[in-house]
Amino acid sequence: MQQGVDLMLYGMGTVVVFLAILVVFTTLMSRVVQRFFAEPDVQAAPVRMVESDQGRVDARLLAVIKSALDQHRAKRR
Amino acid sequence: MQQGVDLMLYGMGTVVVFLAILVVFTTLMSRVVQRFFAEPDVQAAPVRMVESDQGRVDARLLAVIKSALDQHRAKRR
Amino acid sequence: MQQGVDLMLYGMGTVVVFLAILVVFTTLMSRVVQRFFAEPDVQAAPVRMVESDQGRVDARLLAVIKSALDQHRAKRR
Amino acid sequence: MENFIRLWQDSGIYHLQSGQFIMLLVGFLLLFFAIRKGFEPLLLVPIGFGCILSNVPGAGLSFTAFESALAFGHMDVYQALAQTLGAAQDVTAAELAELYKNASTAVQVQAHRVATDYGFSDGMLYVFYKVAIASGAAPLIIFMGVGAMTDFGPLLANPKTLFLGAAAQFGIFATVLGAVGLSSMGLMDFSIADAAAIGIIGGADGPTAIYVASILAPDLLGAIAVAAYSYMALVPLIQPPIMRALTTKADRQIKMQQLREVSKREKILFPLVLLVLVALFLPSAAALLGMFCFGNLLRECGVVTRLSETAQNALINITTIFLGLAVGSKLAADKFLDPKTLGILVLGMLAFAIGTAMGVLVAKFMNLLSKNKINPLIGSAGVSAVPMAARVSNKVGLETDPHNYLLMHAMGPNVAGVIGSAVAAGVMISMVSAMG
Amino acid sequence: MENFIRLWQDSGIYHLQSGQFIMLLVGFLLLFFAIRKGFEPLLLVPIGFGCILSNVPGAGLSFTAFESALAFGHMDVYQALAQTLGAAQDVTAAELAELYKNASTAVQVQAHRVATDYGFSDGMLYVFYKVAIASGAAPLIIFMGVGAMTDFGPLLANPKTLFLGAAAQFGIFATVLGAVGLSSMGLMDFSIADAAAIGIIGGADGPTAIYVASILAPDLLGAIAVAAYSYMALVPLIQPPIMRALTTKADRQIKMQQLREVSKREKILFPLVLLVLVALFLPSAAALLGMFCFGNLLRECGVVTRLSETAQNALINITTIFLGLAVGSKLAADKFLDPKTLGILVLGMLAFAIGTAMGVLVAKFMNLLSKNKINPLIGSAGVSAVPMAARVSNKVGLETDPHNYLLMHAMGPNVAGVIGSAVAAGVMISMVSAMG
Amino acid sequence: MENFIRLWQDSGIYHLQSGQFIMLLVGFLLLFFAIRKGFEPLLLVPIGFGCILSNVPGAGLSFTAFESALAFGHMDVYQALAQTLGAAQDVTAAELAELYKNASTAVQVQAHRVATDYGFSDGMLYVFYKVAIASGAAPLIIFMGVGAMTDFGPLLANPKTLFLGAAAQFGIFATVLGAVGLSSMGLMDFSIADAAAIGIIGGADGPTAIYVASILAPDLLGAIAVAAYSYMALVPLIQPPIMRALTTKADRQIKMQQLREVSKREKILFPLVLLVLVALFLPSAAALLGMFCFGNLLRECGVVTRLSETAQNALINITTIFLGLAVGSKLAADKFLDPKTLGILVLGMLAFAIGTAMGVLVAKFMNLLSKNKINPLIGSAGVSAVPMAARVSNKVGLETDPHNYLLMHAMGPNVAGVIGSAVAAGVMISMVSAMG
Ligand code: NA
Ligand code: NA
Ligand code: NA
Repeated sequence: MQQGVDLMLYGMGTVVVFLAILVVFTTLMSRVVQRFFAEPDVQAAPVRMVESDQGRVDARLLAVIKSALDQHRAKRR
Repeated sequence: MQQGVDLMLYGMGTVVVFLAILVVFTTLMSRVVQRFFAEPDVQAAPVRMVESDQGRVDARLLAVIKSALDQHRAKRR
Repeated sequence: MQQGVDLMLYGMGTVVVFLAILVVFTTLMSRVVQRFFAEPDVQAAPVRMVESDQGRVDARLLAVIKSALDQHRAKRR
Repeated sequence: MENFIRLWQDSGIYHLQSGQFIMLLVGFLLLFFAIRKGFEPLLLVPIGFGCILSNVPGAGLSFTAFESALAFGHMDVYQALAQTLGAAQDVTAAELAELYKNASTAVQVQAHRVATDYGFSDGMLYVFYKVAIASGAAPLIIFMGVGAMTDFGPLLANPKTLFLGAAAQFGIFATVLGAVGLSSMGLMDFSIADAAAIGIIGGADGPTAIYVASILAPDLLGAIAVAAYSYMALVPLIQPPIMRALTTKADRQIKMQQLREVSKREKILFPLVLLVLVALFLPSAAALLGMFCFGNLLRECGVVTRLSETAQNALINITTIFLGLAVGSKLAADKFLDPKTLGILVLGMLAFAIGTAMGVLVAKFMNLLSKNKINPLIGSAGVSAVPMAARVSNKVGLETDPHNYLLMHAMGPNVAGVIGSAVAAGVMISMVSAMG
Repeated sequence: MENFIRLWQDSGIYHLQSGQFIMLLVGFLLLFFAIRKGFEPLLLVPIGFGCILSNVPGAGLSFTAFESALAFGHMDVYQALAQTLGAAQDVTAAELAELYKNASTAVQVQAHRVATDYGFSDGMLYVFYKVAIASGAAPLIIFMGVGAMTDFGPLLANPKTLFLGAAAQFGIFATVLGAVGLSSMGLMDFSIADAAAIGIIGGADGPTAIYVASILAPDLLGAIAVAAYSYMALVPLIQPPIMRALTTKADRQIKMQQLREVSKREKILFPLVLLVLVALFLPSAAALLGMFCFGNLLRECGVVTRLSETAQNALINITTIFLGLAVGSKLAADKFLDPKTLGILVLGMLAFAIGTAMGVLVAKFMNLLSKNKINPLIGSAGVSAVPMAARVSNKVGLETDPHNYLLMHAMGPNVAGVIGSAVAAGVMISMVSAMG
Repeated sequence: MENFIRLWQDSGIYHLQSGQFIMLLVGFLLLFFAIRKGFEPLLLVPIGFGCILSNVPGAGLSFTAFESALAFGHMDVYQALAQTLGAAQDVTAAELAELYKNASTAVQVQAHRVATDYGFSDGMLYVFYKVAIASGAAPLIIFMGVGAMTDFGPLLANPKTLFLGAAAQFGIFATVLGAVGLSSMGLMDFSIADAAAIGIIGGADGPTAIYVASILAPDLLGAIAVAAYSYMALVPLIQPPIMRALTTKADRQIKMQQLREVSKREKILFPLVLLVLVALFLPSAAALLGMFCFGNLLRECGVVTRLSETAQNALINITTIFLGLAVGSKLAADKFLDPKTLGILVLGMLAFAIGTAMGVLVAKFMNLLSKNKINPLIGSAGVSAVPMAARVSNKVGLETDPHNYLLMHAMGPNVAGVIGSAVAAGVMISMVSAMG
């Protein structure tokens, strides 16, 4: 019984403490990234956003069909 | 030699008897399903039949191309 | 030290000799194939060449889309 | 004629015992729930089928070579085994099994070889169990795949929700205490290791439960895995009443701030931060959480798409097939049809309920301290059971306010719960091993 | 200079024996048939390549560490092995091999370790063999994949065709009798286990044949697998003359009723019905048919699509690659170039022919009893060889009546034949083990 | 309180040693280069992550059960191991490790079982290492996949470029000599086996390097694999200065004849021709080149598309994941933080440089003898590092003449280099084993 109580106290304690530390470090990491390493992501973002841009779907559709064709050819080889 | 004859008689016998039992139980199962549990499948069937319906190919073609595009985007991520 | 020299001499020697033999046999094989077993490939070639022919892309596109649809249906099964 | 008798004696009906018959029914029941009711079918179809296969009378598919020798062997192999295990010549199967269990690894290997010499071999399901589960590999590989499927974005946007993932693990430890309590009252006979393995059902995470059970209580693995997956499927029935009982209408109407967008770099760094903390503070969870972080890094780093896709598809699917069948091999009648199983089922349900309640209550408590209010309905998602529990939070939320979508908010505690139960698993393995 | 001599002595030509040379040719012949003629290329390309690799002189890729020590070792390792195996110090390799074969598992393991201590290790192909075939895993996994690819619809629409699948297995048992007969006449030297493994070639099902051979006659596995896959590829040549000879034009013109549509539920329940019957009556076939039913259930149950697709693709392909190479490892010259192989090839052909004939004849016989006439051409599909034999039925049917499509009708007996030969495999493994 | 102490003693910080701390940094550095700089991420992400996991203090993920017993065991297990290994009762861990290393396989197995009896088990990464690398399987399977991805067309169109693939292997052997030289000068302590394994870094082919190192110098495997993949990623930095230094502008402007089209049949026959030559002249390379040819035949034969695709995708990806993690298990501090590692890094760089130079020089030399001029820039591609080195040739060529595309021409020596280093691997394994 004592073992069960021990397991509960120290076990639950570890879980809470560990996740608390994780909250701290995660928050810290996010702040550091947002403050000091944010730019390239901002630059990268638009490029990635374009992928969902309707305006370029035609070009992308072509690319998709081309890749499908390539794959198909590769399979027929 | 005796062993070979044994193997043939009892072996072939088992195969025939086992498959005969299987015929009986399969037939029984089919009847039970068709008689007592048939309806939901009837409802489900038309939905599935539509898949081979030429009339809806256009909608499906769109879906296929959409899924191809999605996949492609996912890969570009 | 002697072992190192041995390894270098005999090792490098083997690599060169082996690849030289491979050059000879590969060249020989290519010649034999080109001279004596060339026709079916010649016949096959145009068929394959057509694959990169722009003129037939439409037909092939249809085939690709058809196969995509088939696959899609198979998955929905 | 002799051959007919042999065929008959080889037939399943001749060997069928009532226990196996019941287990065959259990197997079909699992298949029914999985296929007809959609209960975690990816696992319960293989587990149910494995259950049936391992209870085919006379086939011994889940037996080791040694167990097969005991079950189907004659006088000669018994005598040889008796000599190996140092028993009298008129030993019974039960005595041999007992001696084997207490023998050193070296003697067990010898006994296995004797059985092999007499033509017995490991059954198919036992081979799957040995390779997939006893080695620890399958749950870890599946955990890697889960990592590769997990998006930590919602968690990173609101790290506080990690506390909800911690709170819900209280179900685990309360259940451990319950199991130990039942034993100390003489109602059950669970060791501390058994209790820990049962508690982990409350972690609501299949691979974690199987991993812990395979280390701490292999004999209970079948029942624990079945309970874990069944209750995960039953989350939409178990959780809502508890959630409604512990919250007011005002609680349930709380609208949460929209989550900020999380940058790619944060997503790449998160599994590494977690990994470092595990390395420094919790090495006993390094295998589980390490593979989880590895899978997540494969997903987020963006340069190994082919590995990430394989981890999410071919690899996890292959592993799931064998893991499921292997779990089934632990559903042999003599292991499952035991009062302990009933205890496991009851305690497992309790663990889910307590975890759910604690998640909701801690969310309410956090609202007392912070001005960024949390809708306490997302607290229940902290048990994990990804993504079912998050969907339940969303659904219960919509009942009160049809415009209050909680799904993304609930994904934070939901994935936090996966981390939480893996941490709990590490602590328990470490502490129980030391207690042993 | 010494090094040159060593390089030369290490070269393949120095070691090349006539047997290996012939086997290299056999390997290339298999590749030629597979690639150029399209003979079951999925299996025969890996098998043929494995055959070549295992006969690379001086490489010992299919040797165990012990066999490598015998083949390439010097005095020192011979003496150490002699001590382990209890032989005189001037023992020959052949004597050591014989002693090893008759030694207990424990002593064999010791001998293996001695070889390891002297720097010898298991060859690559032997490792593949041990993992894929000796464990029984690969044929079972492939059988699961086959199950996941099999549509029992045509069989369920016309369950009577199961009898055709039973009838065609007569080829198996007739061949067993033939093999035993040849031995009792002193023409060959097949044990009853060998005979059973050879007979299973007539089952026209690759994984079943490999599974049975790996249990009953591992030494003959190479020849049996090659015969099974070759004859499956030759079905379009072997069957039509027999089918034409045993049917009248009127027989071949019989039009069969269109098959009814089979509901999803029947398809889900069929593998379970089969599983129950196997569990009750035929536990010795539980591994093979269990995995087959499991694969089919994954396919039909509709809730585990990702597992079903993996079983049909990544998993079966990976397994096929290693199974093929591993079969090749049993095509070493000393095992394949034996009069027995000739016997196996002749008997295997006979098994196919008898199975075909019996399928056709029983179909005609069933027409005497029933008013729903069966076109006897579909009887030949009962040998299995899915889907080749069904296509042959269709083609021969179209010769007589260009509007009589038998393909779907022939798929019934075709898949029934898979069940039939798995049942036969189970019976034979069970009976032969008891006879042993 | 006792439990707090235990938790603290179980924590990673308590166990952290400076060596492990450095290795954790090395792991993160590898991840940084792989993810941020794109250095061979498919391998270096898993290797880097494996490095971190294997250096988690107190977790012992890369330990065998025996090593775990030494690291974490108490008096009782030490005494039991001392008895097994024949040592005094007051033996130290280091002495036990030394005794174990020199013991026979049989005694090592016994010691392993003793550790198991005391509750220790093999760490996860060690299991991956044993299954993936120690068995030899993973590098061979990856080599098969590489074969299935390789197009020999450019090589077949211009077989002379095989000589460039041979020439560039001089880097391997020069490095072997260098390593032996350093040792004979007393600066390093490399055995001849170590030297050979280090030299193979110059082969610029990951699976070949890992395969050779796993056989000849398992302790150096981690450093060798890291060096091989890092330098392969650094090819665009290492090669161009050497290429420019050794060629005149006129050399670099040479335009090569357009490559003829190669027929399907030649492509099918090439792996078979190579296989025959390996079988006859170089059986020690049969495993590596055999699997490579097998993969290429799957690709080219056109009748087993599904196997070829699986070899190029699911199978190679799965294997890569485990190979990478397993390599990481050899990056434990005590093995990697050794002066030898520095020697390996320096010598490996040298090997790349010498190989590059030799490829360029031999290309120039061939131009003296033949009238079909070769642009010497493609000589550097002979080191392999497919396809990076070929791209470098192309890029440096375009610097001088923006219309001179060398990519396809450079693919010939590029794939020739793969064959060349596999041949070198075979020779060295064979010769070093005999020298041993
Ligand atoms: Na959890
Ligand atoms: Na059959
Ligand atoms: Na190379």
